[in-house]
Amino acid sequence: MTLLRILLCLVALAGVARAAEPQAIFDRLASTKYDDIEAGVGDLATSGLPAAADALSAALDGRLLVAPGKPALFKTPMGTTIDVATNAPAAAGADAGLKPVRVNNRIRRAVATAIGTLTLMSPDASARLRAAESVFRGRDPETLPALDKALAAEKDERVLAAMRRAKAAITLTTDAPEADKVAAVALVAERGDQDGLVLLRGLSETAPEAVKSAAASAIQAIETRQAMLARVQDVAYGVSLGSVLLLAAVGLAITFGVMGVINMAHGEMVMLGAYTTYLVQDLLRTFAPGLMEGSLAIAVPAAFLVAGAVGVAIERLVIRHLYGRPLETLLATFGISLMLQQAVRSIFGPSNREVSTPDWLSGSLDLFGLTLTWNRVAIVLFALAVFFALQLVLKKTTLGLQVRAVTQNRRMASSMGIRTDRIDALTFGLGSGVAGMAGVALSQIDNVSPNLGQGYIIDSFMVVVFGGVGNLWGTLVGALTIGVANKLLEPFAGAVLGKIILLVLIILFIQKRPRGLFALKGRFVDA
Amino acid sequence: EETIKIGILHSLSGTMAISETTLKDVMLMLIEEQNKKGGVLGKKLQPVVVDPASNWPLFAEKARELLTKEKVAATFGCWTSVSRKSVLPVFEEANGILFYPVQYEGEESSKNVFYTGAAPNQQAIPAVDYLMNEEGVQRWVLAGTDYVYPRTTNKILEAYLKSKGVAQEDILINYTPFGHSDWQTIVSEIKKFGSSGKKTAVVSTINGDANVPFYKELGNQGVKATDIPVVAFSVGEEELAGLDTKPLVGHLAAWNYFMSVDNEANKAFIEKWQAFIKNDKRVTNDPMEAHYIGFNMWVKAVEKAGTTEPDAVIDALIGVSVPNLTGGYSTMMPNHHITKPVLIGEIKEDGQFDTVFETPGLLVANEWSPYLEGSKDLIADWRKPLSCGNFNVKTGKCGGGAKASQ
Amino acid sequence: MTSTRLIDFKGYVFLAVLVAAVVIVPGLNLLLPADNPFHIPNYLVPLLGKYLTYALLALAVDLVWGYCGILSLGHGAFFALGGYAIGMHLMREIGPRGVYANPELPDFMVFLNLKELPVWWWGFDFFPYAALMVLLVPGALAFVFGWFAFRSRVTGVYLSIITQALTFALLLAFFRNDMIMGGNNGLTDFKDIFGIPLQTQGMRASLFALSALALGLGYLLCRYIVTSNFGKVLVAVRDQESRTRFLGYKVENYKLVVWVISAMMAGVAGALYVPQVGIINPGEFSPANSIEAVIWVAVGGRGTLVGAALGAVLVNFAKTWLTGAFPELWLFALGGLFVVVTLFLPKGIMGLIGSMDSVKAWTARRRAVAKPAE
Amino acid sequence: MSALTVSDLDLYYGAAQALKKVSLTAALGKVTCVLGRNGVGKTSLMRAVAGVRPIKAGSITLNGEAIDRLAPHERARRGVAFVPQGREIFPLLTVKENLETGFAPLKRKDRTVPSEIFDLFPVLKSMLGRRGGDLSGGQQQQLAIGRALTTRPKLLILDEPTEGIQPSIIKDIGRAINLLRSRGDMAILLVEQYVEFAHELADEIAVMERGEIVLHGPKSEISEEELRRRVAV
Amino acid sequence: MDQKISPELLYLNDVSVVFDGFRALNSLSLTIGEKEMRAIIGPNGAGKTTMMDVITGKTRPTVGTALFDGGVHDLTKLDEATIAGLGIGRKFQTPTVIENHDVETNVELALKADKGPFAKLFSRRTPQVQERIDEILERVRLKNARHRRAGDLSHGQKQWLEIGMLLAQEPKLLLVDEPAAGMTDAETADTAVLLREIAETRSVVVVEHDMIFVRDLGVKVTVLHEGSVLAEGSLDHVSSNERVIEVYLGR
Ligand SMILES: Nc1ncnc2c1ncn2[C@@H]1O[C@H](COP(=O)(O)OP(=O)(O)OP(=O)(O)O)[C@@H](O)[C@H]1O
Ligand SMILES: Nc1ncnc2c1ncn2[C@@H]1O[C@H](COP(=O)(O)OP(=O)(O)OP(=O)(O)O)[C@@H](O)[C@H]1O
Ligand SMILES: NC(N)=O
Ligand SMILES: [Mg+2]
Ligand SMILES: [Mg+2]
Repeated sequence: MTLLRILLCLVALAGVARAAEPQAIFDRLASTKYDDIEAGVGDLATSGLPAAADALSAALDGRLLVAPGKPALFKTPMGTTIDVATNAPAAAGADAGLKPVRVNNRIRRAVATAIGTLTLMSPDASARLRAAESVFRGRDPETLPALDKALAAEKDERVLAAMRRAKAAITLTTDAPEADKVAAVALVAERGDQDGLVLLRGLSETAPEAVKSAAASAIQAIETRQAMLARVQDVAYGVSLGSVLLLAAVGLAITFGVMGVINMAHGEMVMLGAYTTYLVQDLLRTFAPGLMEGSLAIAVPAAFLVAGAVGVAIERLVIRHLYGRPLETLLATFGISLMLQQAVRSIFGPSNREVSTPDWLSGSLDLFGLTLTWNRVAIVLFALAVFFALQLVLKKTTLGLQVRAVTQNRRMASSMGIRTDRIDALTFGLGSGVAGMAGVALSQIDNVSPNLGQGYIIDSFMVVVFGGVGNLWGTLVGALTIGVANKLLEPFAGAVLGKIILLVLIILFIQKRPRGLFALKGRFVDA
Repeated sequence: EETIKIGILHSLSGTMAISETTLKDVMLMLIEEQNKKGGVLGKKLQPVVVDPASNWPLFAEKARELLTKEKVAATFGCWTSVSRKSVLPVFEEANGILFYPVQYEGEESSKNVFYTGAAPNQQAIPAVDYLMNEEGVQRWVLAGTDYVYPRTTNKILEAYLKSKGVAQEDILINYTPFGHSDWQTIVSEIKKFGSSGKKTAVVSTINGDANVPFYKELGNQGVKATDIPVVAFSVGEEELAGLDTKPLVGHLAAWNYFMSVDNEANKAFIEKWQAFIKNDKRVTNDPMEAHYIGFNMWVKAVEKAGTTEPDAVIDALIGVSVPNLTGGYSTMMPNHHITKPVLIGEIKEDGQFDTVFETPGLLVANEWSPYLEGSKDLIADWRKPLSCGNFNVKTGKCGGGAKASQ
Repeated sequence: MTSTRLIDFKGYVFLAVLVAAVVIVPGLNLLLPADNPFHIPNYLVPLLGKYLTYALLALAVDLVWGYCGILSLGHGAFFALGGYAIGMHLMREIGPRGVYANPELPDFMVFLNLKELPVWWWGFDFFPYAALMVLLVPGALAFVFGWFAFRSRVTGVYLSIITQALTFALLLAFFRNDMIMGGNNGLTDFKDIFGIPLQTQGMRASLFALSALALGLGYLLCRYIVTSNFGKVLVAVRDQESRTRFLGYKVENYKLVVWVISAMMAGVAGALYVPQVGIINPGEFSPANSIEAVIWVAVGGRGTLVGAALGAVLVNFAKTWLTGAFPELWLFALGGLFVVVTLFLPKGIMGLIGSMDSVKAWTARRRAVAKPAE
Repeated sequence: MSALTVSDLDLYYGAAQALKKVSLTAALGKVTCVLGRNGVGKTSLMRAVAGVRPIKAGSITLNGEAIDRLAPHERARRGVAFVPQGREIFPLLTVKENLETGFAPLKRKDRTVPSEIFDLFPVLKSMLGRRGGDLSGGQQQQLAIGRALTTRPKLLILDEPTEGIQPSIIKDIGRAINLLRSRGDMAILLVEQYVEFAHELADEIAVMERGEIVLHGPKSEISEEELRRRVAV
Repeated sequence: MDQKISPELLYLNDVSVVFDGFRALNSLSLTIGEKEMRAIIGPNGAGKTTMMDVITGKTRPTVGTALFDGGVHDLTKLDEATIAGLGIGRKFQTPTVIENHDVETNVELALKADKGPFAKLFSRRTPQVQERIDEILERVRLKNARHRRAGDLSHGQKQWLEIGMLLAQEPKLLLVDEPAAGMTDAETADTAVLLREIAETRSVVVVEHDMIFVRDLGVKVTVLHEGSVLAEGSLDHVSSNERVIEVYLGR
């Protein structure tokens, strides 16, 4: 092994004398030193080999195979093996003894820049846009000739603008005339985002005064904009956190808020929903991989049914014996919560399960510089949808009226002809089912583990109580208020202190409004 | 038939069950295997499993039960530092033997504890070196869960970075509570901090449950490893198994072992593990290796001492050398910590790590950090005649009553 | 309805058991040789002592919950504060025996680069001061909290949830190293108290006896309260708070008095707990711990005092036993126990002891439920 | 022909017996009035018939069908409506919603609030949106009666319906009961303390004492004088 | 305000209570003198109970004055317990007793005494207290039920218990909301006797819908309607008032 290393070093040393010979490039790529590999990537990009671009992107996935002294090969995504030097299929078995090029983040960056240069002339406009972007990031003066050529040929306005900015970025690193640089600063500043800032802030100390002052004012402008955005962003984060809280709490607003069951097993219903998502994805992966993108759409009703069914079972077996003894529901549901956690732990194991995010929910939406991740946006919308659907069920259907009648006076409701046991089971099932749906959403942003529920139970009770027990609107407003307050505090106080402050604020607030935000008023309240 | 009892003190329920249950299983496997080889000193080993349920005082209670009721010859257990701190007095009082398999903050050396996880210099510092040298990082975010291990590690790192000329304004320290799940603000802060024009990296001592939402948020906000790499000390294969790793490719972790390490010993270990747990998808990780090493060391020491009597075994353990799973040998040093290689890996799409750097040799643990004021003059050496976990080389005295040999 | 005698039959039995425990447990532990079948092994003594401190905490919870209807989901906070107060004393007792051998500062302070003792640590080297703080710190917190909450008429779940918020906030605060209270690791590695090592069997036996004594006194105090006219008002407050006001009772004052007493009892329980388990850390503030304390009371029988103590001991004994005997299944057993108790023993274990008809009561209730709603 | 037949009813609260071998009938188109001093078991009897309290022994039949094993909601579906003592309004439901709880045993097409309820108790109409719990005591009593009528009962149980109601409305209630009786499709079981009112309305009278019926017969056989004597202290 | 600015025991002036726009009391003015008994009648929803809520501190008036004891105490600023302590006792429309205490204890809790927590902490039931309880239970005919759980009483028994509790309080002013509801005619008459006895030494405000009972009381009657006074005078006087007949008595 040591022998091999020495050998490799020798080969690498030999390659230092920069040669554009393909074999020398391949030998560099075969080195174990990232310095050599990085150089090899640059060489390959400028080598003019027709296969260079494909070979480079193959390198990112470990499909570019090299060994010192041997011709480099790459595998296409279809699996055919191509000789880099000739861009023709390689002989069978030619890959014996070859190893993938070592990549780390540095190499990945180098490859991205290199590919960028190579695809500047791609017929696909979006590829050219991406290329311009990576040239912007790479800022490698060696790409300038290629960029100039591309600029001359470019027709698309957007790509053109991007290329100009890329050129400006490079200009700033070269010793171009002062005027060019000042113009370049203006172009870069156009972006107005953090990448622009990176570039401008990174301008060397030795840059001419005029350039520096232009950059300084550009930085100033971008920063002001960013600072303003930051506040808006905080509120957006708060709304997003608030919706997570809302989702987690809204089921509890039914089982606890409406039915009066101190439901310590609520978190476990959320957890069951998350595990249902995992199961749905697992089944789809094996039986219908084509439907994976729609896994969440399947998981939502599935989770509702699973958690709802468990809820109905709990209600029928345990809770129904406890009406009129609300405090004892605490004890029983606590016991149920322990059992459910352990059951899931026994079945699925104690560790996290992987729930993947469909592509349509990955990534983020850029709204005037505001970054909103798609899954968060989706959660906000989902939470609101669940909320209003529930509101509709409770306010506009017979079920809703009967639920409220039963919880206010079970005996009288029965005398009125309401089938209280059915209503109880349905209501508890509904609350549990909604908690299950929350689990689907939470599986996108949190651990899917047996402890998932424990992480939300305290917050959920806090939200329901803060908002005012028995009032769904209170839960909505409570969740959003706590979410936004939390996110506004966090940048100043830090996450830990912020949370402490928030808890103290809640305690103080309850002194002012002892029955929560949306307190029930009226003579019956403490009659 | 006479047996030798081995205590297994890992949480099987509560928040830590996620990490610790695996360690219980790996111990059962190691014991079963040893028994197949005929046990130790001609006696079979008998595992005694208890569940301290992620509850720190319960750890102490269970430790006492293992030591005084079950009379175990050695115990393998604990994950969090607080659980170790909780059982430490019990082990010292009852003169038991504890093998602690997790990377920790150092600043401790007990006669009765053998630390098979990494001390800060065996994990954190090489990782920072790598980022500085390989990626040219100049600006650092030290993000951690708000407790002692991250705080200590970050303190050491801060001192280290400053000694390397990093300016105060190029270091951002951020703490979050256990189980923190909303990372929006912090990730965007990291992005902002990383937009200064200097290459920025995140050193994460975020622990446990909080990691999954943290990485999910990183992925969603598009923080790519090529822009702002994150190097973590508490994220291993087991944690990645619960994550969609596609968006995380290239982020790093520093450990002393990766499942992807390519050698015969490791391959055999993985095979045995997957057969034992009856699941060919189960991964292995660093603390598992630590238990593997610790257990083999114990076996060897008992055989050397010819008895399981604690004092004899404790003495015999020092200097014991056993193969680790990365292709070398680890040795129990007089400070009760072991020698380890440091591996830096980048996350791959399949949830494994691609080793991008490995220290050329094995590192000896600095249980007392040279970067901290109070401890830079301390050393631990449990060989006679010093027999001291915190010997002050300046004053020439062994501090701390219970820590000194009694 | 509670019987009005200060000590009723159950009380005599309870106190007798405690007295017996004080004699028997240390006696069998210290006097008999280890191989004697009646020898109580060393590890059991602090374990049983711990149960007794939990029982005292349960009494405190039962006093406010069972008799005054205040469901505290934050009593663990008072317990922990009492524990921290004594823990601070024990830390100071370590003196120069810490790992950094600093005569003045506990190890974690050396480690945090502190040069001198923070103000709030002053005086804790002096035992009477620490002992006073065991009562005063939880008492003062309870007073301030209760003063506002009861005056604002925060009741029911609203009160429960803000007590939970209180303990949760303290949990996070004590986690922070900046609090200089030992952060997540808390205070540990204690050496001795009054110069006597904590690890000696004599010390353990004494702590056990002291816990039993505290539990006995706590019980008598609670009995005194609930059998006095004050106790009758408490029950009235619990059942018909508003009506009680119209009878001329300032409900908030009643609640405040009983709340502060209860918090102090919890503080004493915590103070006795810490030297026996050897560690106090922020985990004790976790809301789950407080909920557990409520569960003990419910299991034993709310509003029965003896039941609360019994519940605490039984649940914790079950936990000790099950986590060792069935490490992988014990949550099923414990969770199942809770469900079964609620379903079959509506008045907890004391209900079972109180009347053997509970099975009959259960069937009757089942019928009542199965048929007409009640 | 009696719509309701109660025979040999025993009812206990714990160990205390509240009803002892109580038998009673109530016929369609008739008002059967139960009187008695405080605590003699009138309410207990009504609860037993409505099904909110389990009985120990005896039988209850409605139009020939045994209903004593049925849950209250099933009795409601068979036409039993209950106006309990103490009103038991749903405090957080509005007046309208309180009335609509009476829809539960009805077919979908019948689910309307009979307009006669508002003729009888005009105040309810003006307070449809107010929460039941906010109403005054008398208003709640009116609501409770209205709510029972919404179910179109065959057996209407009224436990002291005039309690807390202003004189003019008591008169209205009397007129309403007369009207309902005159329709002939409903049996009315009425508990009353107010002898004059009871005697005026009743067709049949039952007097209770310590859990037992001590006097039972048509009004014509029982003078108001005797009644007064029976229920005196 | 040491000086008694008004000879009246209870002085309500221009009191209005508005709930979400609904005026339950509308500029109500009313005075009750020492040892006066007053009957208050009026349609359901007229505001009779709300008026009692205002006097006992349960409801704060939107505007208006409510003074007690010759103007010494401003009732709108005091809480329920303090007002009760001043000597205003109340029987609720729907009987409310301490359900989980026995009948005896209910009376005991109501007894006039120092009601501070420390006083109660150091006191137990004395023979004198027991005597007083017995006396009251005798009067409300609940002696046989003395050890029963108050929650288990029948409706009428609870009414009596509440009256007993009111007696125990020995208040200067008794507010009695519908005492006869759910009582037999004989009991109603007895209640009237009891109230007349009480009124010899204290002031009493009685709300009732039972005209026979009101007649038995033989006192000045105030008719409330829509939150204010509609008529005042002897029963005969008010019952001949056309408006009173129209809105309240009926034809
Ligand atoms: N829930 C209960 N638990 C125990 N005993 C009860 C309960 N309800 C009523 N009782 C008792 O049963 C007996 C009958 O009560 P019931 O309510 O039927 O009387 P009533 O004739 O309706 O009296 P009233 O005229 O006062 O309403 C009374 O002695 C009462 O105390
Ligand atoms: N909290 C409230 N919100 C809305 N309306 C209310 C509230 N409290 C009382 N009201 C209304 O105020 C009016 C007065 O009620 P109050 O109970 O004082 O009447 P009352 O004179 O006692 O009647 P009754 O003779 O029926 O007992 C009623 O119309 C009632 O509906
Ligand atoms: N030691 C740790 N990772 O807590
Ligand atoms: Mg009745
Ligand atoms: Mg009224």
